Amino acid sequence: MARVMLEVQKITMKFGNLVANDNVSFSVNEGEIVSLIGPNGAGKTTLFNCISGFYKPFSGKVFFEGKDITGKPPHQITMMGLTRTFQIVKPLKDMTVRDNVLTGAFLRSSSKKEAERIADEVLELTHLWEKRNMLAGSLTTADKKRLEIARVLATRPKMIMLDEAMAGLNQSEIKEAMELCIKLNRAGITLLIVEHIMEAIMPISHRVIVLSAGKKIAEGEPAEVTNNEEVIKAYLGERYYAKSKKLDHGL
Amino acid sequence: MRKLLAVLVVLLSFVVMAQEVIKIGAIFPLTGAAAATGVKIKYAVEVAQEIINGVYPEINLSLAKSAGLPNLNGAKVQFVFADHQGNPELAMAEAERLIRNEKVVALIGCYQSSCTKPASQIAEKYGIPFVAGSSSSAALTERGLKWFFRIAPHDGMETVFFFNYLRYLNEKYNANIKRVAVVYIDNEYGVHAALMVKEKIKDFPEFSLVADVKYPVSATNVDIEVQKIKAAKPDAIFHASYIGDMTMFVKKYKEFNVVPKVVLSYCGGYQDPQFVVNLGKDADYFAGTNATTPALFAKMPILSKINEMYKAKSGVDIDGPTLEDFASALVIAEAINIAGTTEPEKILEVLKTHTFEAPYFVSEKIKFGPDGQNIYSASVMTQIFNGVYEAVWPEQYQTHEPVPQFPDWKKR
Amino acid sequence: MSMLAQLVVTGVLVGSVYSLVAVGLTLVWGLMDIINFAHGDFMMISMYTVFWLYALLKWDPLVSLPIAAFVAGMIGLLTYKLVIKRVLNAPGLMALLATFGLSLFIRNLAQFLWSPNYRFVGESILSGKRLIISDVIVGLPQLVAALGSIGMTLAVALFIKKTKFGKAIQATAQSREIAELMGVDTEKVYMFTFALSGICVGVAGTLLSGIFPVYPESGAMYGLLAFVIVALGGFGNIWGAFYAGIMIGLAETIGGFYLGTQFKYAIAFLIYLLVLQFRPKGLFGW
Amino acid sequence: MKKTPLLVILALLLILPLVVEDVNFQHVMLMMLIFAGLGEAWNIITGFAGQTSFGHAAFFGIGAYTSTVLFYKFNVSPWIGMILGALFAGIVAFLVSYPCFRLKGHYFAIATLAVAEIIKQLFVSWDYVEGATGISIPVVPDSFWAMQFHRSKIPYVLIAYGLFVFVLFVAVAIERNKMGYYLKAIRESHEAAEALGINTARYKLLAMIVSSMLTALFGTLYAQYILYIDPFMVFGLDVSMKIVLLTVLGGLGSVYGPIIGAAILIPLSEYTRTLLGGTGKGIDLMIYGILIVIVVVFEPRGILGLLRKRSRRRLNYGKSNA
Repeated sequence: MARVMLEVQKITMKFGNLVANDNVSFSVNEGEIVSLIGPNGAGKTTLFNCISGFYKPFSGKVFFEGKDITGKPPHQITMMGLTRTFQIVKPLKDMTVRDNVLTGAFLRSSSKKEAERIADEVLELTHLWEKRNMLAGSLTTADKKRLEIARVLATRPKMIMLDEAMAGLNQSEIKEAMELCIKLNRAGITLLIVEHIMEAIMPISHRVIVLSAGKKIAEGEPAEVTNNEEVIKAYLGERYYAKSKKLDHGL
Repeated sequence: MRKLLAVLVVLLSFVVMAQEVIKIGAIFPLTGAAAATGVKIKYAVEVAQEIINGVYPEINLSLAKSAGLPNLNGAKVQFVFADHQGNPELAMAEAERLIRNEKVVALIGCYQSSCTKPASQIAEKYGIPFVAGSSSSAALTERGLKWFFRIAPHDGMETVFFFNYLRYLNEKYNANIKRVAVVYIDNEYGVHAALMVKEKIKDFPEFSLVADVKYPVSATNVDIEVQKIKAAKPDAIFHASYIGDMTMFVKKYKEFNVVPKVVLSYCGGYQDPQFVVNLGKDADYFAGTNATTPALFAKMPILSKINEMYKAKSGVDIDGPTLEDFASALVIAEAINIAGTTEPEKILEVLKTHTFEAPYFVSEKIKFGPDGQNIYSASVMTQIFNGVYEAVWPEQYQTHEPVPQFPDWKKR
Repeated sequence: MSMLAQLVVTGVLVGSVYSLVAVGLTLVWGLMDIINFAHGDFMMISMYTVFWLYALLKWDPLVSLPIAAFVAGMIGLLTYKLVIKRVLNAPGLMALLATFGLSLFIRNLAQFLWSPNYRFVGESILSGKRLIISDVIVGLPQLVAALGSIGMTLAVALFIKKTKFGKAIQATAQSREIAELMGVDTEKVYMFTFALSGICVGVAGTLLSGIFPVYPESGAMYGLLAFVIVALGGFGNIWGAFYAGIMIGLAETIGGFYLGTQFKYAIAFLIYLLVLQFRPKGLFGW
Repeated sequence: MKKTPLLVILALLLILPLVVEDVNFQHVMLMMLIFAGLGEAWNIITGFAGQTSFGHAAFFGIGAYTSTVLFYKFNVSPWIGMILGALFAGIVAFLVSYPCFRLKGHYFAIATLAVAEIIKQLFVSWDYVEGATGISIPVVPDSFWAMQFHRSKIPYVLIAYGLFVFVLFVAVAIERNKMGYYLKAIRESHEAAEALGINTARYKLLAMIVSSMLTALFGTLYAQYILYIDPFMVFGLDVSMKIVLLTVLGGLGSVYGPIIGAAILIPLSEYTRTLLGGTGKGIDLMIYGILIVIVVVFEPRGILGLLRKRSRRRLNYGKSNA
């Protein structure tokens, strides 16, 4: 049995009267790729924010490598080795691609030389080396998404949470992104992925967790989950929607 | 041939000497919040320059009768104006620039005492005379500066003058004034005046200070200030305010029906003729020290002539502070003339010892004490009646009897 | 007790004029995220308009009101056309720099044209009149200024909420791109909003001209207070600016009376800091 | 190679006031150095970290008052006063940071303005430091210890130059190292910075403290140079805005920005005033104002943007195509 990396216990999050997460529990083991899926408004991003420290959950607890991280500020959580990307990319626009990654690399080394070494390594790994001197603001959407990943990679995380890292990408870009995920996983990084594009994540995920209306409605291997009746019920319309949306962006 | 050339050279050098221009720096707030006063002063100094450089036989002043300075071969005087915007840094920088680059031989200025302080410090450093006209902070002449002179009575003298006037009203008119309030702007000018009130009132035990109302610079309204004053029920109010705030105060006094017996103003907003223009009959019965008043023009022909020239430029009658800065221009020019040279030490000697003629002041003369303060107070107490600043005290200058009682605002 | 009542009344009257100055500022600030440093100077120009119409033609300020509002509105419009338009997409504080330069220019132009003298509109229908309710004295000029301010704020709020153009303004404030996709001529929206902001402050200037001296620096302190009020109310929130203005007026009078009149603005600034500890995006901001 | 322009500028700033003997020019250079230095200091919190401060006059004033009061009351050398002033400024920055940093964007900017105005009013009303009357610094013969030089402005210029170089050095050191990257990340996106493990609160606080301490240093020099201070001149909004404007004009977030901005704005305001200020019609400020507007309208990225336009284009697109 693999070691538990992340454990989410009974997270509930409310905004006023709106319950975004309702008593959600799950865990992610070391070395796993776990996907978190669900229709729009299911509370995936809110859950991410609760885990990564951007929100303080209303109730419930989050453990990372056995340590309670509930309500800790995001930077401390990142420091411990759990980091995330954002659904709406947040490139450091007025800085170059390399400086973006370098900023992440400084977490593990205050020496600029060493940080630069880490950054360049990551740039190679993520195929951004060629674009290292461009301003992050001038990148394409796909490259911005890749930069999000590159930047957090430079912080030398044990586990990354990807928030819709593939939304808005075309087929070949999605394929590249999938490959990157596998590559990272092989390098020993645990992944928790929020994604709409089932075709992309089903093949690479070890396990899938389904949220609907703030509640966890299913959990299991991809094949299991896709056959789960409740999931199909909650999700079917949404899936087609996702497909059409994907087409739009693909153009 | 050679002789002719020599003569020509001599002649030419005479011409050059005759046309030599003596520059005097004049630093005033020509822009910014105090620009209204600064610009008026500029007109007055320009009038002084015209009088010095031109021939005005009808003005009985030694410098008016000849063109330029007679003892320096008729050299012309030029006042070089600089703007300090009410900022001490600029006053200091401009003083230094005028001395070093414009080669001025003396300085006048700066209206606001906070600007006069650093500017006169520079004059001290370069060993050049500085004659302040209207800056009234007593602190200026307490610094022990060698090169600094001031014409206006300082706020300490004004305060004593105020209390003596109140005493006079009590004795002569049974005014029964006891309760004094001091209302002042929260800057160097106002705070220092208030300090003087608190200090000098000890010598006048029949009066008590019942309110001390300080309001911020650039106030948008003075509602609560007036309510505080009203609550204190003063018989006399001392004001250290500028024209804008002073006008707002009067409007509020009327609105809240504040009826003291006398309101006395330090050299500031009250003296500005705009006070009467803005307030009309509401300005009546306010009083304050003033170096001059149009009511005196009839008695003082020279002043009247100066005012004529000034009014042609500015459109208003000359007021006290402006006349004081006008005097500073004339005094420094006369000192240079008497010294017969622009050598600073010689000018300084004259400033220290000479008694200057000043027929435009009620005191008619100016003489500086060892601290550089003019020992002849140039001020009279004025009070406004029907829009005219009348001289009410001391009695020998009186153009109108004082009225130590505000009529009810409704009965005006 | 009657003193406190008087202070409250005074505070509300003083504050409502602040409100009107701030409402104009918040419109522009909320819509374009632009700090208009020259806002107070627009007000000064409208005060001069009123003054000259009074001095030369003996017009009562209330009669000149539409003209003064129009003049200030036009200045707002021109400011947009000539300056703001070109710095809309410039980084951060560039627009602030431009409006600062403009403010300096307007102030000194006023001095150049009209001298730095302090002027007053001496006589008007309202001047010197007052109401006395038990012990509380209310100056009619202030009362009219306050009522005018409330009326104007109400009109602007209704305009934004009810009219089609107002909705276009709201949409543009949310997102320029989306508004454009929806067919809104955002250029026109910006221009008009700047003009509307000018009109607000023009009305404020008119109402103030009877109680505050007219001189080139007239707008300076009102402009500064308006910044704080707009932020206190929440950027872009009209009613926020209105209530924040009243609040600052009350803080100034009551705080100033009991703690020392020289502190009245310091108290207003302190109120801002305190309130925002609990509502970091202003009273009405989210 | 990148260092060359900076070194040339530094050399020019040093040589010019020494060679040109005109006092007014030296004064302009002195003010330029002071305000360029203030701009550099302000740039750390606003240009790098993106937290707009409209209240830096508070720290400038604290620097000016600390050394002045110590010298005036206790005859303590302004050099010691300068260090203590920086310390006090740092402490005040620490204290006001807590309430201010809870606020974001313009709310923060207005908060800093409010803090500075409150501090100004406290000094105006504080009798121990002479309140509104201000303090005339006692004049003593030329002395390094007393930081007073009456025979020549050169020592003041040299001190200003020294302070400026020091501040520039600090700014460059910050920009080129971890802290600079972290501050810029905070400026670009608070959330992204947090996700990268950056303790945003701590770094903003650190930037604020460093910035305020550096600002205070110039306050002391300014007071010793003018020999008179009052709360309005050192705590005034004018001072804060001057720092903001010249840095923005030059180019926000770059160490060159404040130098360029000060080199344009300070001589422009000084020379328009000396040439036209005597008219009493405000012509100088009209010209000054309209020139600012024109510069902004025609070059909305700041002067530095104009200079960089070409090289930036090469940097961005040229290399990616290669």
